[in-house]
Amino acid sequence: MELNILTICYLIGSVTFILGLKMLSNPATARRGNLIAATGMTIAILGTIFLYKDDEGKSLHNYGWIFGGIVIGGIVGVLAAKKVKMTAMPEMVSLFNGMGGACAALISIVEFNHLTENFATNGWQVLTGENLFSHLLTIYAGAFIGCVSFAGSIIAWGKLNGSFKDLTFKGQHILNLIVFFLIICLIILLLTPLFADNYNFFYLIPLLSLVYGVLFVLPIGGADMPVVISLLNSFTGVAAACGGFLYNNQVMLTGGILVGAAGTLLTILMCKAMNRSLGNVLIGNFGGGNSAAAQGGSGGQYKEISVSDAAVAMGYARKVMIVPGYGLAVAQAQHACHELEKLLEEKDVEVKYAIHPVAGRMPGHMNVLLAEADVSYDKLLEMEQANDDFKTTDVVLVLGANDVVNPAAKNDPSSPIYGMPILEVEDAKLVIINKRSMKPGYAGIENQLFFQPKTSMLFGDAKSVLQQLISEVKNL
Amino acid sequence: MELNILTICYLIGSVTFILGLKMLSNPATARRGNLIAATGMTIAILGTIFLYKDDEGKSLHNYGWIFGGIVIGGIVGVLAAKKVKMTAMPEMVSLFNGMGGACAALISIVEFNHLTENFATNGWQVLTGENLFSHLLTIYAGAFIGCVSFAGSIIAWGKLNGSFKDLTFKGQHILNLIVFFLIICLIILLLTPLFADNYNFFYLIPLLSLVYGVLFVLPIGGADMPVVISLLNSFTGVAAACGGFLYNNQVMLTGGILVGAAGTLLTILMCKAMNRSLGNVLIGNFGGGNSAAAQGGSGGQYKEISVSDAAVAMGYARKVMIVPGYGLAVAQAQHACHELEKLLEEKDVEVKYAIHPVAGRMPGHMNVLLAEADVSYDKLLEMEQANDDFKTTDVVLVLGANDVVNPAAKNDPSSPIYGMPILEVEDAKLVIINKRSMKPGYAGIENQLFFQPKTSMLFGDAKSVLQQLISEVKNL
Amino acid sequence: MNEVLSWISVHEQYIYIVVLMIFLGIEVIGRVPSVLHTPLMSGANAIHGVVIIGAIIVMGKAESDNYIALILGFLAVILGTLNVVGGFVVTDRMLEMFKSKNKAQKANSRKLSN
Amino acid sequence: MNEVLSWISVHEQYIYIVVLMIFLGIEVIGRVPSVLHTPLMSGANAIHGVVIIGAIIVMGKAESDNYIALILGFLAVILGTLNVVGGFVVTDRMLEMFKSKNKAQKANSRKLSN
Ligand SMILES: NC(=O)c1ccc[n+]([C@@H]2O[C@H](COP(=O)([O-])OP(=O)(O)OC[C@H]3O[C@@H](n4cnc5c(N)ncnc54)[C@H](OP(=O)(O)O)[C@@H]3O)[C@@H](O)[C@H]2O)c1
Ligand SMILES: NC(=O)c1ccc[n+]([C@@H]2O[C@H](COP(=O)([O-])OP(=O)(O)OC[C@H]3O[C@@H](n4cnc5c(N)ncnc54)[C@H](OP(=O)(O)O)[C@@H]3O)[C@@H](O)[C@H]2O)c1
Repeated sequence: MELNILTICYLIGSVTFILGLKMLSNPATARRGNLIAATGMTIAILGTIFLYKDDEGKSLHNYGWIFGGIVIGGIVGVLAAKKVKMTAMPEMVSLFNGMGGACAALISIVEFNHLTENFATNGWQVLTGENLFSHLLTIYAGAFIGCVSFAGSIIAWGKLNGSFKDLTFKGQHILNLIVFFLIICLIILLLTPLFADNYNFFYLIPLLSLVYGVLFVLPIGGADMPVVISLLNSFTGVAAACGGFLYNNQVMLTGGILVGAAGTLLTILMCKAMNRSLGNVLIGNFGGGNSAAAQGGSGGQYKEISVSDAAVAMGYARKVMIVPGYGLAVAQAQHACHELEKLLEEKDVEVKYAIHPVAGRMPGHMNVLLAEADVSYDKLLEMEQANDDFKTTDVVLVLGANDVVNPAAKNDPSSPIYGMPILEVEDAKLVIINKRSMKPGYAGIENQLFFQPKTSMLFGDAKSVLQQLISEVKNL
Repeated sequence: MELNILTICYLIGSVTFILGLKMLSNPATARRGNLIAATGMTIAILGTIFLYKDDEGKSLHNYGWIFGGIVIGGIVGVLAAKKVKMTAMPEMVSLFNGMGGACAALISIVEFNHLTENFATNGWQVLTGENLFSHLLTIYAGAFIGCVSFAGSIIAWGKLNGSFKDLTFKGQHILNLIVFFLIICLIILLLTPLFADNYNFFYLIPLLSLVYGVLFVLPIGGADMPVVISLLNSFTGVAAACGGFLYNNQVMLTGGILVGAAGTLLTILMCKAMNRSLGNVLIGNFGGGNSAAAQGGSGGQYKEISVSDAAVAMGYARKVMIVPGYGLAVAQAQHACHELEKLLEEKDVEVKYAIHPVAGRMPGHMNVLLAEADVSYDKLLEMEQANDDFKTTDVVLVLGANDVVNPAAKNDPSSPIYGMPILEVEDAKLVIINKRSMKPGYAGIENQLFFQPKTSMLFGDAKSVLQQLISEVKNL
Repeated sequence: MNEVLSWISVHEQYIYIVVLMIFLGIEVIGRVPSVLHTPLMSGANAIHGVVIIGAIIVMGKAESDNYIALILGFLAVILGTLNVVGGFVVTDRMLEMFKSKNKAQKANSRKLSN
Repeated sequence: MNEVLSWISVHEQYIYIVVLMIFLGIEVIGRVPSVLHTPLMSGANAIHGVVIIGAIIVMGKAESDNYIALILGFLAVILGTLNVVGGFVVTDRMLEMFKSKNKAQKANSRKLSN
């Protein structure tokens, strides 16, 4: 009876996961989708705690430990999730993802222990033939994938918050391949002839997997971490599915596979939005290192503009468009930006923001950033809309954006970003670009826009430049 | 071993069905999708014939009968499908759908016979408890749904090719409900206490289901048949899934459910495209009967135009847009239409067709019709595009279309078609409307367009009017 | 009630397959343009012809002296084949009509993306 | 080879569920706009926290003298809970940022449809 109800709980869980994910992919329903999935998860968890019975019909025990763990994890989780800064979200997701991976790996380890004890006391007859084979395979796979996901996520987290630097050395990819190969060999070796004397080799699997996870993420540029996290996310999904297979548990199986598949597609979509391939991101030969940066500065003549001239140009314009980019985010200048906007609006200047989908370092970065500074949504134009509006714009103020306004994406088929849709700021009458130097951005390539007659450079940190602009505009 | 390969065949089948259906819903891949699904089906069928083993490990026999049936069915199917006229496609689909339903029902009947024989010789122990319950339920459901689908499809087919007329009488819906209720009672009655003496009641299920199928479709207007066929299509899918459950056969189960779900959604989408609800179609109180037709003719003053004036107007225009509708299809005037188009083009008049998605009586009707007359695709404008183009059009020639150009859909919230997107022909300089009378079209409502100053009526059968126009244009 | 519950439990995986399939059926045709409604209906019609597999099994298991089973089974095989073969052929013919259309569309979208 | 085949056959329904789930995963997020990539990633992250169910089972089955299982299981429960709870809360916070956006969008589309 209880088991039957549990089955239904699990079915509800699986269905809510599918519905939730579906709703999450649509802006209008996303938040409700998250809630629905969370509800389904709660039902599945509570069902397991109270209704689960093992093969021999015994209920679970150790309720103290279980609730203890849930309370601790819950409190820490809520606090961490509530306290984190908006722009540090990807780090947080990465950390949580690592926890899931570690959890899957731990389950595999405990189950392996359990199995070996059983062998020691009861001999081979416990599990035979096919069953043993798939049982072992899922244990190994869970340990492998879970550990890679855990280690990789921790490194990704460290890179994003600046604790780890990119590390590239010669032969790195070959080393990775060797470690990967070792793990696979180990798994194959341990699959069939399992005896008391080779039990302990098993522990090499999680160990090597941890090493592999670290090696896998280390060479990838810090700016590519959102993509890597999404990939590791789908790995953890597969690890969870292994658990589902192990316990014959449909909700784990379906939930895990769902995330595995959706995560993989999402990773690919993310790469596409930046006009890159997944391979390109993983090999890590673009971005991060800014290796092509050296070529910068040789593009021709550019002209500078003073802060007061810029303030005059904007103060007397009819329509100003602000293009925020990664530089605005690092300078944490969103509040100053909003202040300038309000000031200009008081002077009857129409101010809008042009939001490129991959401006910044994570999808939706600019929306989140500006929402944090209370910029009203009506002012945020999506790319297509903005591109129509530039034609009637007097002044464009580019704040720490670079690649997303690089005309090479349209004109230069040899450019690595060729084909990426961009914000066509040249259509406006005047373009003012704020950055600290002539150095290139994320893609490490030069920007011809800076050398065009319409363009003026306004060097300096985004925040301090904005503050100067504010005081100048006030004095107009 | 063979069974294992069969499992893989079935897996391939299921996957190709999903892929095929997915590709079918995109114009660029639709044809390939159909081929892929057909390939998967072939694999699943051949696999069954050669690899299937029943629970006792026996292969199939009666190969002569099996191949005989397949050859006969195959030849007849190919010939029928190849010979049918393009515009009679929905009839054909309906007929094929009915065959599938009948097939499912026959399977259920044979299996029931089999079961009763088993009971007679071996007594109750053959199948007990849960198993018997679900076994019987699927047999009954298969017989019920299959027969409804069969009878309904045959009626739909007859209505489309004109053999049956719409039949409405008072209390029809109540009669339907009673029959439905009877069937359900019978099923419940026969579910648990099954004894030799009530075996024969089973045969009432298919019988009553046939009656229900007939009653269900009879009152629905002939023009709504595409929607009904789509609904019956999804019924047959469910009947096939019952078979899958009966034989523990995954490919039947998945294929059937897939069609059941997709067919239901498709039915709803079809209704939406006509701005109706499914309930509205099934109750059949609109369309078909044209009951509101009486109100026609009281809309005000309209003016007529002579064929020669129409020919002059078109021959000296720069741009003519043709709006084809249901009347063009019944008059089989597509070839004459194409001829007129070529003639006008020779006179340097630009001619385009404005295609409304639900013009005619089945989705895509106009595309199929004009493609048959070799009208090149470049000339067919979709609704949005056409609505932009009307502004620069000199003459619009509406050929047997009515509802799809009715401005009430835009202006009159009380109109039954309010909200349906229409072709905005009034934007053109002159509108010539060809139909046989002032009678309304499918929705049975009047069209204010006919009374507008820009509009002139050109009465007559579409084909003969087009032929007259052709000879007049030649003489210009 | 209890029986229904245990029935659900016994057929858990079946129920999962059915539920997932329903979702898939709905997702897969979510955004079909209305000109494709008829071919899609026809293609789906061909797919449920998979019921022919049941007919083949019925036929193939029938004892050679069981004339009812033989005749009904034979009929079922014929009808099932009609559904499958006719369905796919008719769909293909319909889609042939749209062929030129696709080419033109592709050309168009290529033009746009340049 | 033979073993693999029979393994497939034995786990037929599992394999179906896995395959269907893969299709669904892909279909379901097919057309996500890129601003939603981060919240979607985060939501998916929370969903794979379902692995906590495995941790609860491990924990609940551990004998009270098996300290390794107890400790590792306890750790697993904590980590799993972190993943689930943190994941959903973080996602909700992110989506809160987009709230005003949706309202505005709805208003816009209402304007358009009139
Ligand atoms: N959104 C995503 O999901 C995502 C994820 C990964 C990668 N990416 C990639 O990131 C790029 C985003 O384009 P983007 O235009 O936003 O950024 P970008 O091309 O990386 O350019 C940012 C610019 O900001 C300037 N900057 C840095 N710190 C600054 C400060 N404190 N004050 C003022 N300026 C500062 C830098 O120039 P100086 O050093 O001269 O100041 C730099 O050129 C794209 O290539 C995209 O593909 C996006
Ligand atoms: N496409 C689909 O999937 C589908 C399916 C079911 C229903 N529908 C519905 O069908 C309607 C389609 O609109 P529509 O504008 O194409 O057709 P319509 O509104 O039904 O109008 C057709 C007109 O053609 C005229 N006509 C009939 N025979 C003719 C002939 N031989 N020569 C010249 N004219 C002739 C009729 O007027 P006279 O009698 O005065 O000649 C009639 O007013 C919509 O309401 C739609 O919702 C569509």
